[in-house]
Amino acid sequence: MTSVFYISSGIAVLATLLVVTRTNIVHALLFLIVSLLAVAVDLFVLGAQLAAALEVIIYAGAIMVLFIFVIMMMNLGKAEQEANRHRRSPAWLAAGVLSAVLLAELIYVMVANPGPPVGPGNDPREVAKLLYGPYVLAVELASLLLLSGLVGAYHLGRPEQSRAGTARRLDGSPADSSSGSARPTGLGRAERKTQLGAVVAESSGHDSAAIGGSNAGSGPVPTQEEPS
Amino acid sequence: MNIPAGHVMIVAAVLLATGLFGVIVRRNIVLVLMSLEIMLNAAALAFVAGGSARGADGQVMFLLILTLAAAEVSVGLALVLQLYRRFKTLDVSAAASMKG
Amino acid sequence: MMTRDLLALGPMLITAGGAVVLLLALAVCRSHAFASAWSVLVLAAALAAIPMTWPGAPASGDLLNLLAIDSWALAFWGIIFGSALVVCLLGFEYFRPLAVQAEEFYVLVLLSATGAAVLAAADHFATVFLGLELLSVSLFALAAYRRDQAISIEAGIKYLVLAGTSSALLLFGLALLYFHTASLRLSGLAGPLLAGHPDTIALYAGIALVLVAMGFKLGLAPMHVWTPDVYQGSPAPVSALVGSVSKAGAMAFMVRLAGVTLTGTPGVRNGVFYGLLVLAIASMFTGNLLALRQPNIKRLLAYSSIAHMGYCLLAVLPMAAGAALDRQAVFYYMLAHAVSILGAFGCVCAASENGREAQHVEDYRGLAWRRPVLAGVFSLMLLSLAGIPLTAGFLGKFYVLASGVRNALWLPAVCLVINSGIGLFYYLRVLGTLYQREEAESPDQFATSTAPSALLQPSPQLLLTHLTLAALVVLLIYFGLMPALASLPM
Amino acid sequence: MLDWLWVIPALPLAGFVLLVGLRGLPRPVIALIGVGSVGASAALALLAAVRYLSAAGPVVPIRQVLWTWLPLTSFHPTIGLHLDPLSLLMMVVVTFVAFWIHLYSTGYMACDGGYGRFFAYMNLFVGAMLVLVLADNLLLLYLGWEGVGLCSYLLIGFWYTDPANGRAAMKAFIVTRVGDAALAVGLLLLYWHFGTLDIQSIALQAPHVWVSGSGLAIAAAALLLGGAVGKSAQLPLQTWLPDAMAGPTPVSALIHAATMVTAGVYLIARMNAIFELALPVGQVVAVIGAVTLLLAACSALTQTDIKRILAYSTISQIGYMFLALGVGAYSAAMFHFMTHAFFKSLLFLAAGAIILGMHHEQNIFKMGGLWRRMPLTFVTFLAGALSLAALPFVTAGFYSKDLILYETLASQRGSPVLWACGLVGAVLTALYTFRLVFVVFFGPARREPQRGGSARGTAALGCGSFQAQKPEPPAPTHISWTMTLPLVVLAVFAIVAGAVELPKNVYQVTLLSDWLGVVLPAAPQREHLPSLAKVQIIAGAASLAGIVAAWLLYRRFPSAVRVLRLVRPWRQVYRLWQGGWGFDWLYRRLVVEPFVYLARANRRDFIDLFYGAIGESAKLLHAVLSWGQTGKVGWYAACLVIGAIVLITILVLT
Repeated sequence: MTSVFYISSGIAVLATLLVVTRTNIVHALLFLIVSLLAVAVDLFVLGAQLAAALEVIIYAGAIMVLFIFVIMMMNLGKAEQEANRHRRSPAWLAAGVLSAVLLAELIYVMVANPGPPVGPGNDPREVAKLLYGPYVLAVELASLLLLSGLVGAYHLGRPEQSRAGTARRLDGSPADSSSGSARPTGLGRAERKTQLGAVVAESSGHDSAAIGGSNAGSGPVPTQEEPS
Repeated sequence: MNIPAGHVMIVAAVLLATGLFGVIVRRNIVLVLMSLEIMLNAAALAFVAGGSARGADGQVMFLLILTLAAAEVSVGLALVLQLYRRFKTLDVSAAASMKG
Repeated sequence: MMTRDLLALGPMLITAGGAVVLLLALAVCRSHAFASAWSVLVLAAALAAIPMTWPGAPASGDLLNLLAIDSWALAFWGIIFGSALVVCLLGFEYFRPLAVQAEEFYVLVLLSATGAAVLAAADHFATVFLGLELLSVSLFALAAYRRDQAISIEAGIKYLVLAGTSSALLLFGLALLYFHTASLRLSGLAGPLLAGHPDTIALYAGIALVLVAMGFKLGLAPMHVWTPDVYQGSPAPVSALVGSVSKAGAMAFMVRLAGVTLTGTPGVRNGVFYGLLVLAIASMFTGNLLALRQPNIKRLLAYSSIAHMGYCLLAVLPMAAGAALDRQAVFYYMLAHAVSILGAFGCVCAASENGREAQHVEDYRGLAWRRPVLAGVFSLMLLSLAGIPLTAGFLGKFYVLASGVRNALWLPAVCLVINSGIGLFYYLRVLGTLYQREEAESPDQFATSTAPSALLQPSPQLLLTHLTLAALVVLLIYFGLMPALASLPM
Repeated sequence: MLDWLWVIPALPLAGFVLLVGLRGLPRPVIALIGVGSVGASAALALLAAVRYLSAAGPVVPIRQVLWTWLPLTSFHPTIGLHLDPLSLLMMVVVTFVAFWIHLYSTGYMACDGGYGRFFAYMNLFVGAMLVLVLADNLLLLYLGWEGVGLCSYLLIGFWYTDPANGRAAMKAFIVTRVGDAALAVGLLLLYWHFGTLDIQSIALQAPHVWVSGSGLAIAAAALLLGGAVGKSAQLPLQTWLPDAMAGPTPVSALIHAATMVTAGVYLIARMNAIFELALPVGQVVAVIGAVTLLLAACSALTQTDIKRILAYSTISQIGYMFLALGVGAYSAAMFHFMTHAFFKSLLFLAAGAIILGMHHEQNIFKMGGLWRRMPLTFVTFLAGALSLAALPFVTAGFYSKDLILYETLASQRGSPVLWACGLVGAVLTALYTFRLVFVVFFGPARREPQRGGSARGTAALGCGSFQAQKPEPPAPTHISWTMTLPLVVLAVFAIVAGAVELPKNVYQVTLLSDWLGVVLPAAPQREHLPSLAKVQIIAGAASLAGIVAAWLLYRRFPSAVRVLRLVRPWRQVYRLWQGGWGFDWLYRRLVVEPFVYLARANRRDFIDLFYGAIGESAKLLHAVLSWGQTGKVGWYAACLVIGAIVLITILVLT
């Protein structure tokens, strides 16, 4: 088990380093998934089976899928290689030094105070008992946290509203509030689609509803309109 | 099992530092968000390591961090969409109009 | 037992429940007016519930063991919910002319206030980070709320990335602390620190990382860099929220943390003390120097709030003794700061027209001759921020300074005085701009009885904003003259 | 008892807030708020006086602490009111006189463009004065003190479109600030030694802390005196008052009679405990008073502007009060303050009516024969003038001035020289007063005044055809009852107010001195008291002599004056006196010009360089830090990392 831990930790670290240095974003994402899976192995070795399972299911599963959606939607594969040409610039060196200093400090701390050895770990049942015992308030708060993320993502990810409102506002004349915040009319919806078309240009066939659905991440958006 | 827990913490620290490095140097907003995930993951790992010899509190914290990661990523990716709409790029350095 | 727990949680339950109910109601019918009125109502109810809960319940049962709902937390809940209430009031007329869908704003404000409230009462690592994150995640979306504006998106992204980074550092720090103390409780820290725990280095490293995250939220130098951009890019009511609710929650927790971690042998100052000292002095100078020639009023207010948080830390530093007077000083300072910064951003809201925010100092040139009452209110808020007597800001600063002097913290106290001088410079610069004439006008403005009085006939679109500002002015003067709230038992 | 005391100062202040806050109000509403608040305040003050005086048992000061400001520290400045006979007298006189002045102003200012602003400032003025008078601690007193100074600035420069008025306002403000600075230092000194600014506890502690005549007591008293001299326009800071005539006439009335200039007298009376410990300063006070009253009387004799004559007369009369304070006769000073408040406000208001009647003509030599045209104004003015000239046994002014003269002789601290000064002053007072009366009201009419002195007020107040842009207010075409009623009332008081304190050979009444005796010590008497009757007769004769001389010079043989003015030494003296003894010239040479020169010369000196360097370095740091605000997320995150590194280093290493 010990060697498994070290090997998987090595993989995790290596994969993570690759994540932050790759120019190709899809590659980076794949390395990130590798890193997460390796950490899941670590967690398993530490006796945290539930955590390991969740790491795979939610982190490497759900959350990474979100990233994939976005990458696919925006067709980022090629464009981003240009944007990351500036590697190995002085900025990279400086950032590397900064991170290294922080890491050195943390390692110094951990070497100076090694702390207790690793224990046998905990049964998922214990976690469950805690969650619905002393941590019940935390669970509720976590749900609020998700709710807040949901509402925020809904608001930001929602497709553009009727362009008329925007145009009027740019003129400086006060936009009519009813049309400004109301549901888009049929015309507005059509316009919305054209706008999104620009965003989703050359994307692999996802329609506009996918954006809303994928961004919410944690469930259906309550006030999201029917996909057209 | 004779892994010193300090080693787990060191692994977590390395992941954290790598994530920090990513946040600092990467310009692609999606990569920055990924780096954030790495850092959160590192913290979660540290919590589990801290709790392995004790109660299951560490795993509870892991779970809570997971919800945070989910919430943060959902808002973050929505912002990525908006960034792309406004600036037609995913380069965060494009969104640097405010300074001084 | 359960009932008492629920009662203690009352104000928080009201805001959280209010947010959920509002969300459900919005699924049925979208109405900006309803959302605004509802959130105001919810926050008012939460405020009203605070006295019923006072002076807080002792921790008991599963529901309450993560929180410490004591008089300290309740007092800050007052600031938090009151500020959120003001933000909702300001938001209504701010968003009304905009094309942005405004209803979610109120949901997010309610959620962020809940988060700040949790943070203010946090006694457990889980609630610390959940409160902080609930606050942050709501603020990401709020900062970027005006999706039609590039700078709003920019502010949202910056805040998201940096808050994410800082919360990762926080979590790592908390993990370190948990790893070495085997306790997830904040109060569990005091024992090991006092008793010469073998792993003090790790403990202090963990505390340092927690301080980074709290310093980030409070905008303390050198973690302050995000503040101006977020203040500038966010819609003005959100900037007000960041300046009041978020700061109050974080400062309440900071004092809790300081109370636990600064403990030690009396007279012996540990690393936490010096860390906070450096943060305080660096923030004072950084904030004020950055504000000196800042032409953007929102950025200027951001820089000024950096300095203000630095001032406030002066009263946090002697928290080792846990003296009630120092806690009262911090509370009063945050109260005064919240009132002033809300008022200042309220003026920014009131000065904005047709969705274009009056951000530049030049936009305010001659405001006193166009809208004298608004200019007067703005001047009052600036004077309060500058700490001129008869305003709440003066008393806040006075208490903090008294706290520093009482505890013989000469260096930061002197820095505070110097920085108040620097601060005066840029506040007066803005004040001067307010009163500069744009062109020759009728000589006796005061006497022109034909001119419609701005107070009697405010533009109808901004009635609520003006009423809110009037209430803030009353509070500002009241807190400046009668510091009754300063002697709340804490 | 008297829980509502705080309402009395609060009412005018509330009026101020209302008038400033709600602009564009119709004029009747402004008048109602402006006059009503002061009127209600005056009524309450009278009620308070009645309640206070009718209370059974010994007179006990009432203290009302409204709230404590800054309660957390060792320094407890309270916002509290203190009512004892002294402050009660001041409060009643101030509100009463101010009320009539306000009422008069509704007529006088009826056509002025800045009607609302005027009443706002006036209310603030009265409110600040009441705060000053009722304050239970020196800090609050100082607040009122500065408030009064501010209002005087605002009101003197009320017609600010004329730069001369602005200059006069500035002069008043700056000259009194010299005194204020001294007062502020004095307060610091007192706080330093007593650890409190509470007036009563200072008065209680002072004799224990300081030995009589000790250096610190003298310093404290001298600093307080500096403040008093500035506010009360005494030598050497008297120069602002004649220029303060630039304001509207009711303002002059308010400044001279009720509010501002008497603040210094009040301060010395209030802090008598300190002055009792510093007898040399008391001597200085007496000398200042005596010299001031003479100099100002001489100046008054040569002025041609009706308001300037009255202004110099005020300086002179305050000089009497200072003389009384200096010799320890505090209650005599307060007595004279009271009678002076009545007759001087009356004189100013009547002068205002004359000025209005003469279309803003203020030169007395362009007036004449007005007694026929403005009989009511004439009668009331005469009453005031008689009181000012101290017509024996009839007027209030005689009794108060006589008391001062008597005390100057009777007190151990007085001296015949001081008395002689006072006596000469009395002659001069009567002379310049009746010069004024004879020139203005008798003789040939030099210009056609408006008929209206006796006109009954009409409901509709017609205004002249001028518009508000003119610095001078357009004249009302009718003088309404609101202007005549105050004249009549004040005239009555100017004559009868002396009845509260009569010498024992006339009919012994010592209401005022008994009453004030609770708080103000009596002057130590000499062993051989001068004969009361003799002193009275001499004083009365002096007054009469002055009146007769005025009649001779200005009525009977007016050519004598003209001749006199041509004689060489007299002409010089005349010019000296007219210019207020050249103090303005002296100060310009001694203070203003060197200061301006220094300021010019110093424009680029090394101290500037030092401050410039600070400013530049701040700018540089600002630039460096601003450069750090790159707007780049990556750099911001790096700042977080730097913060983490710094904090971990600090926390772990220490």
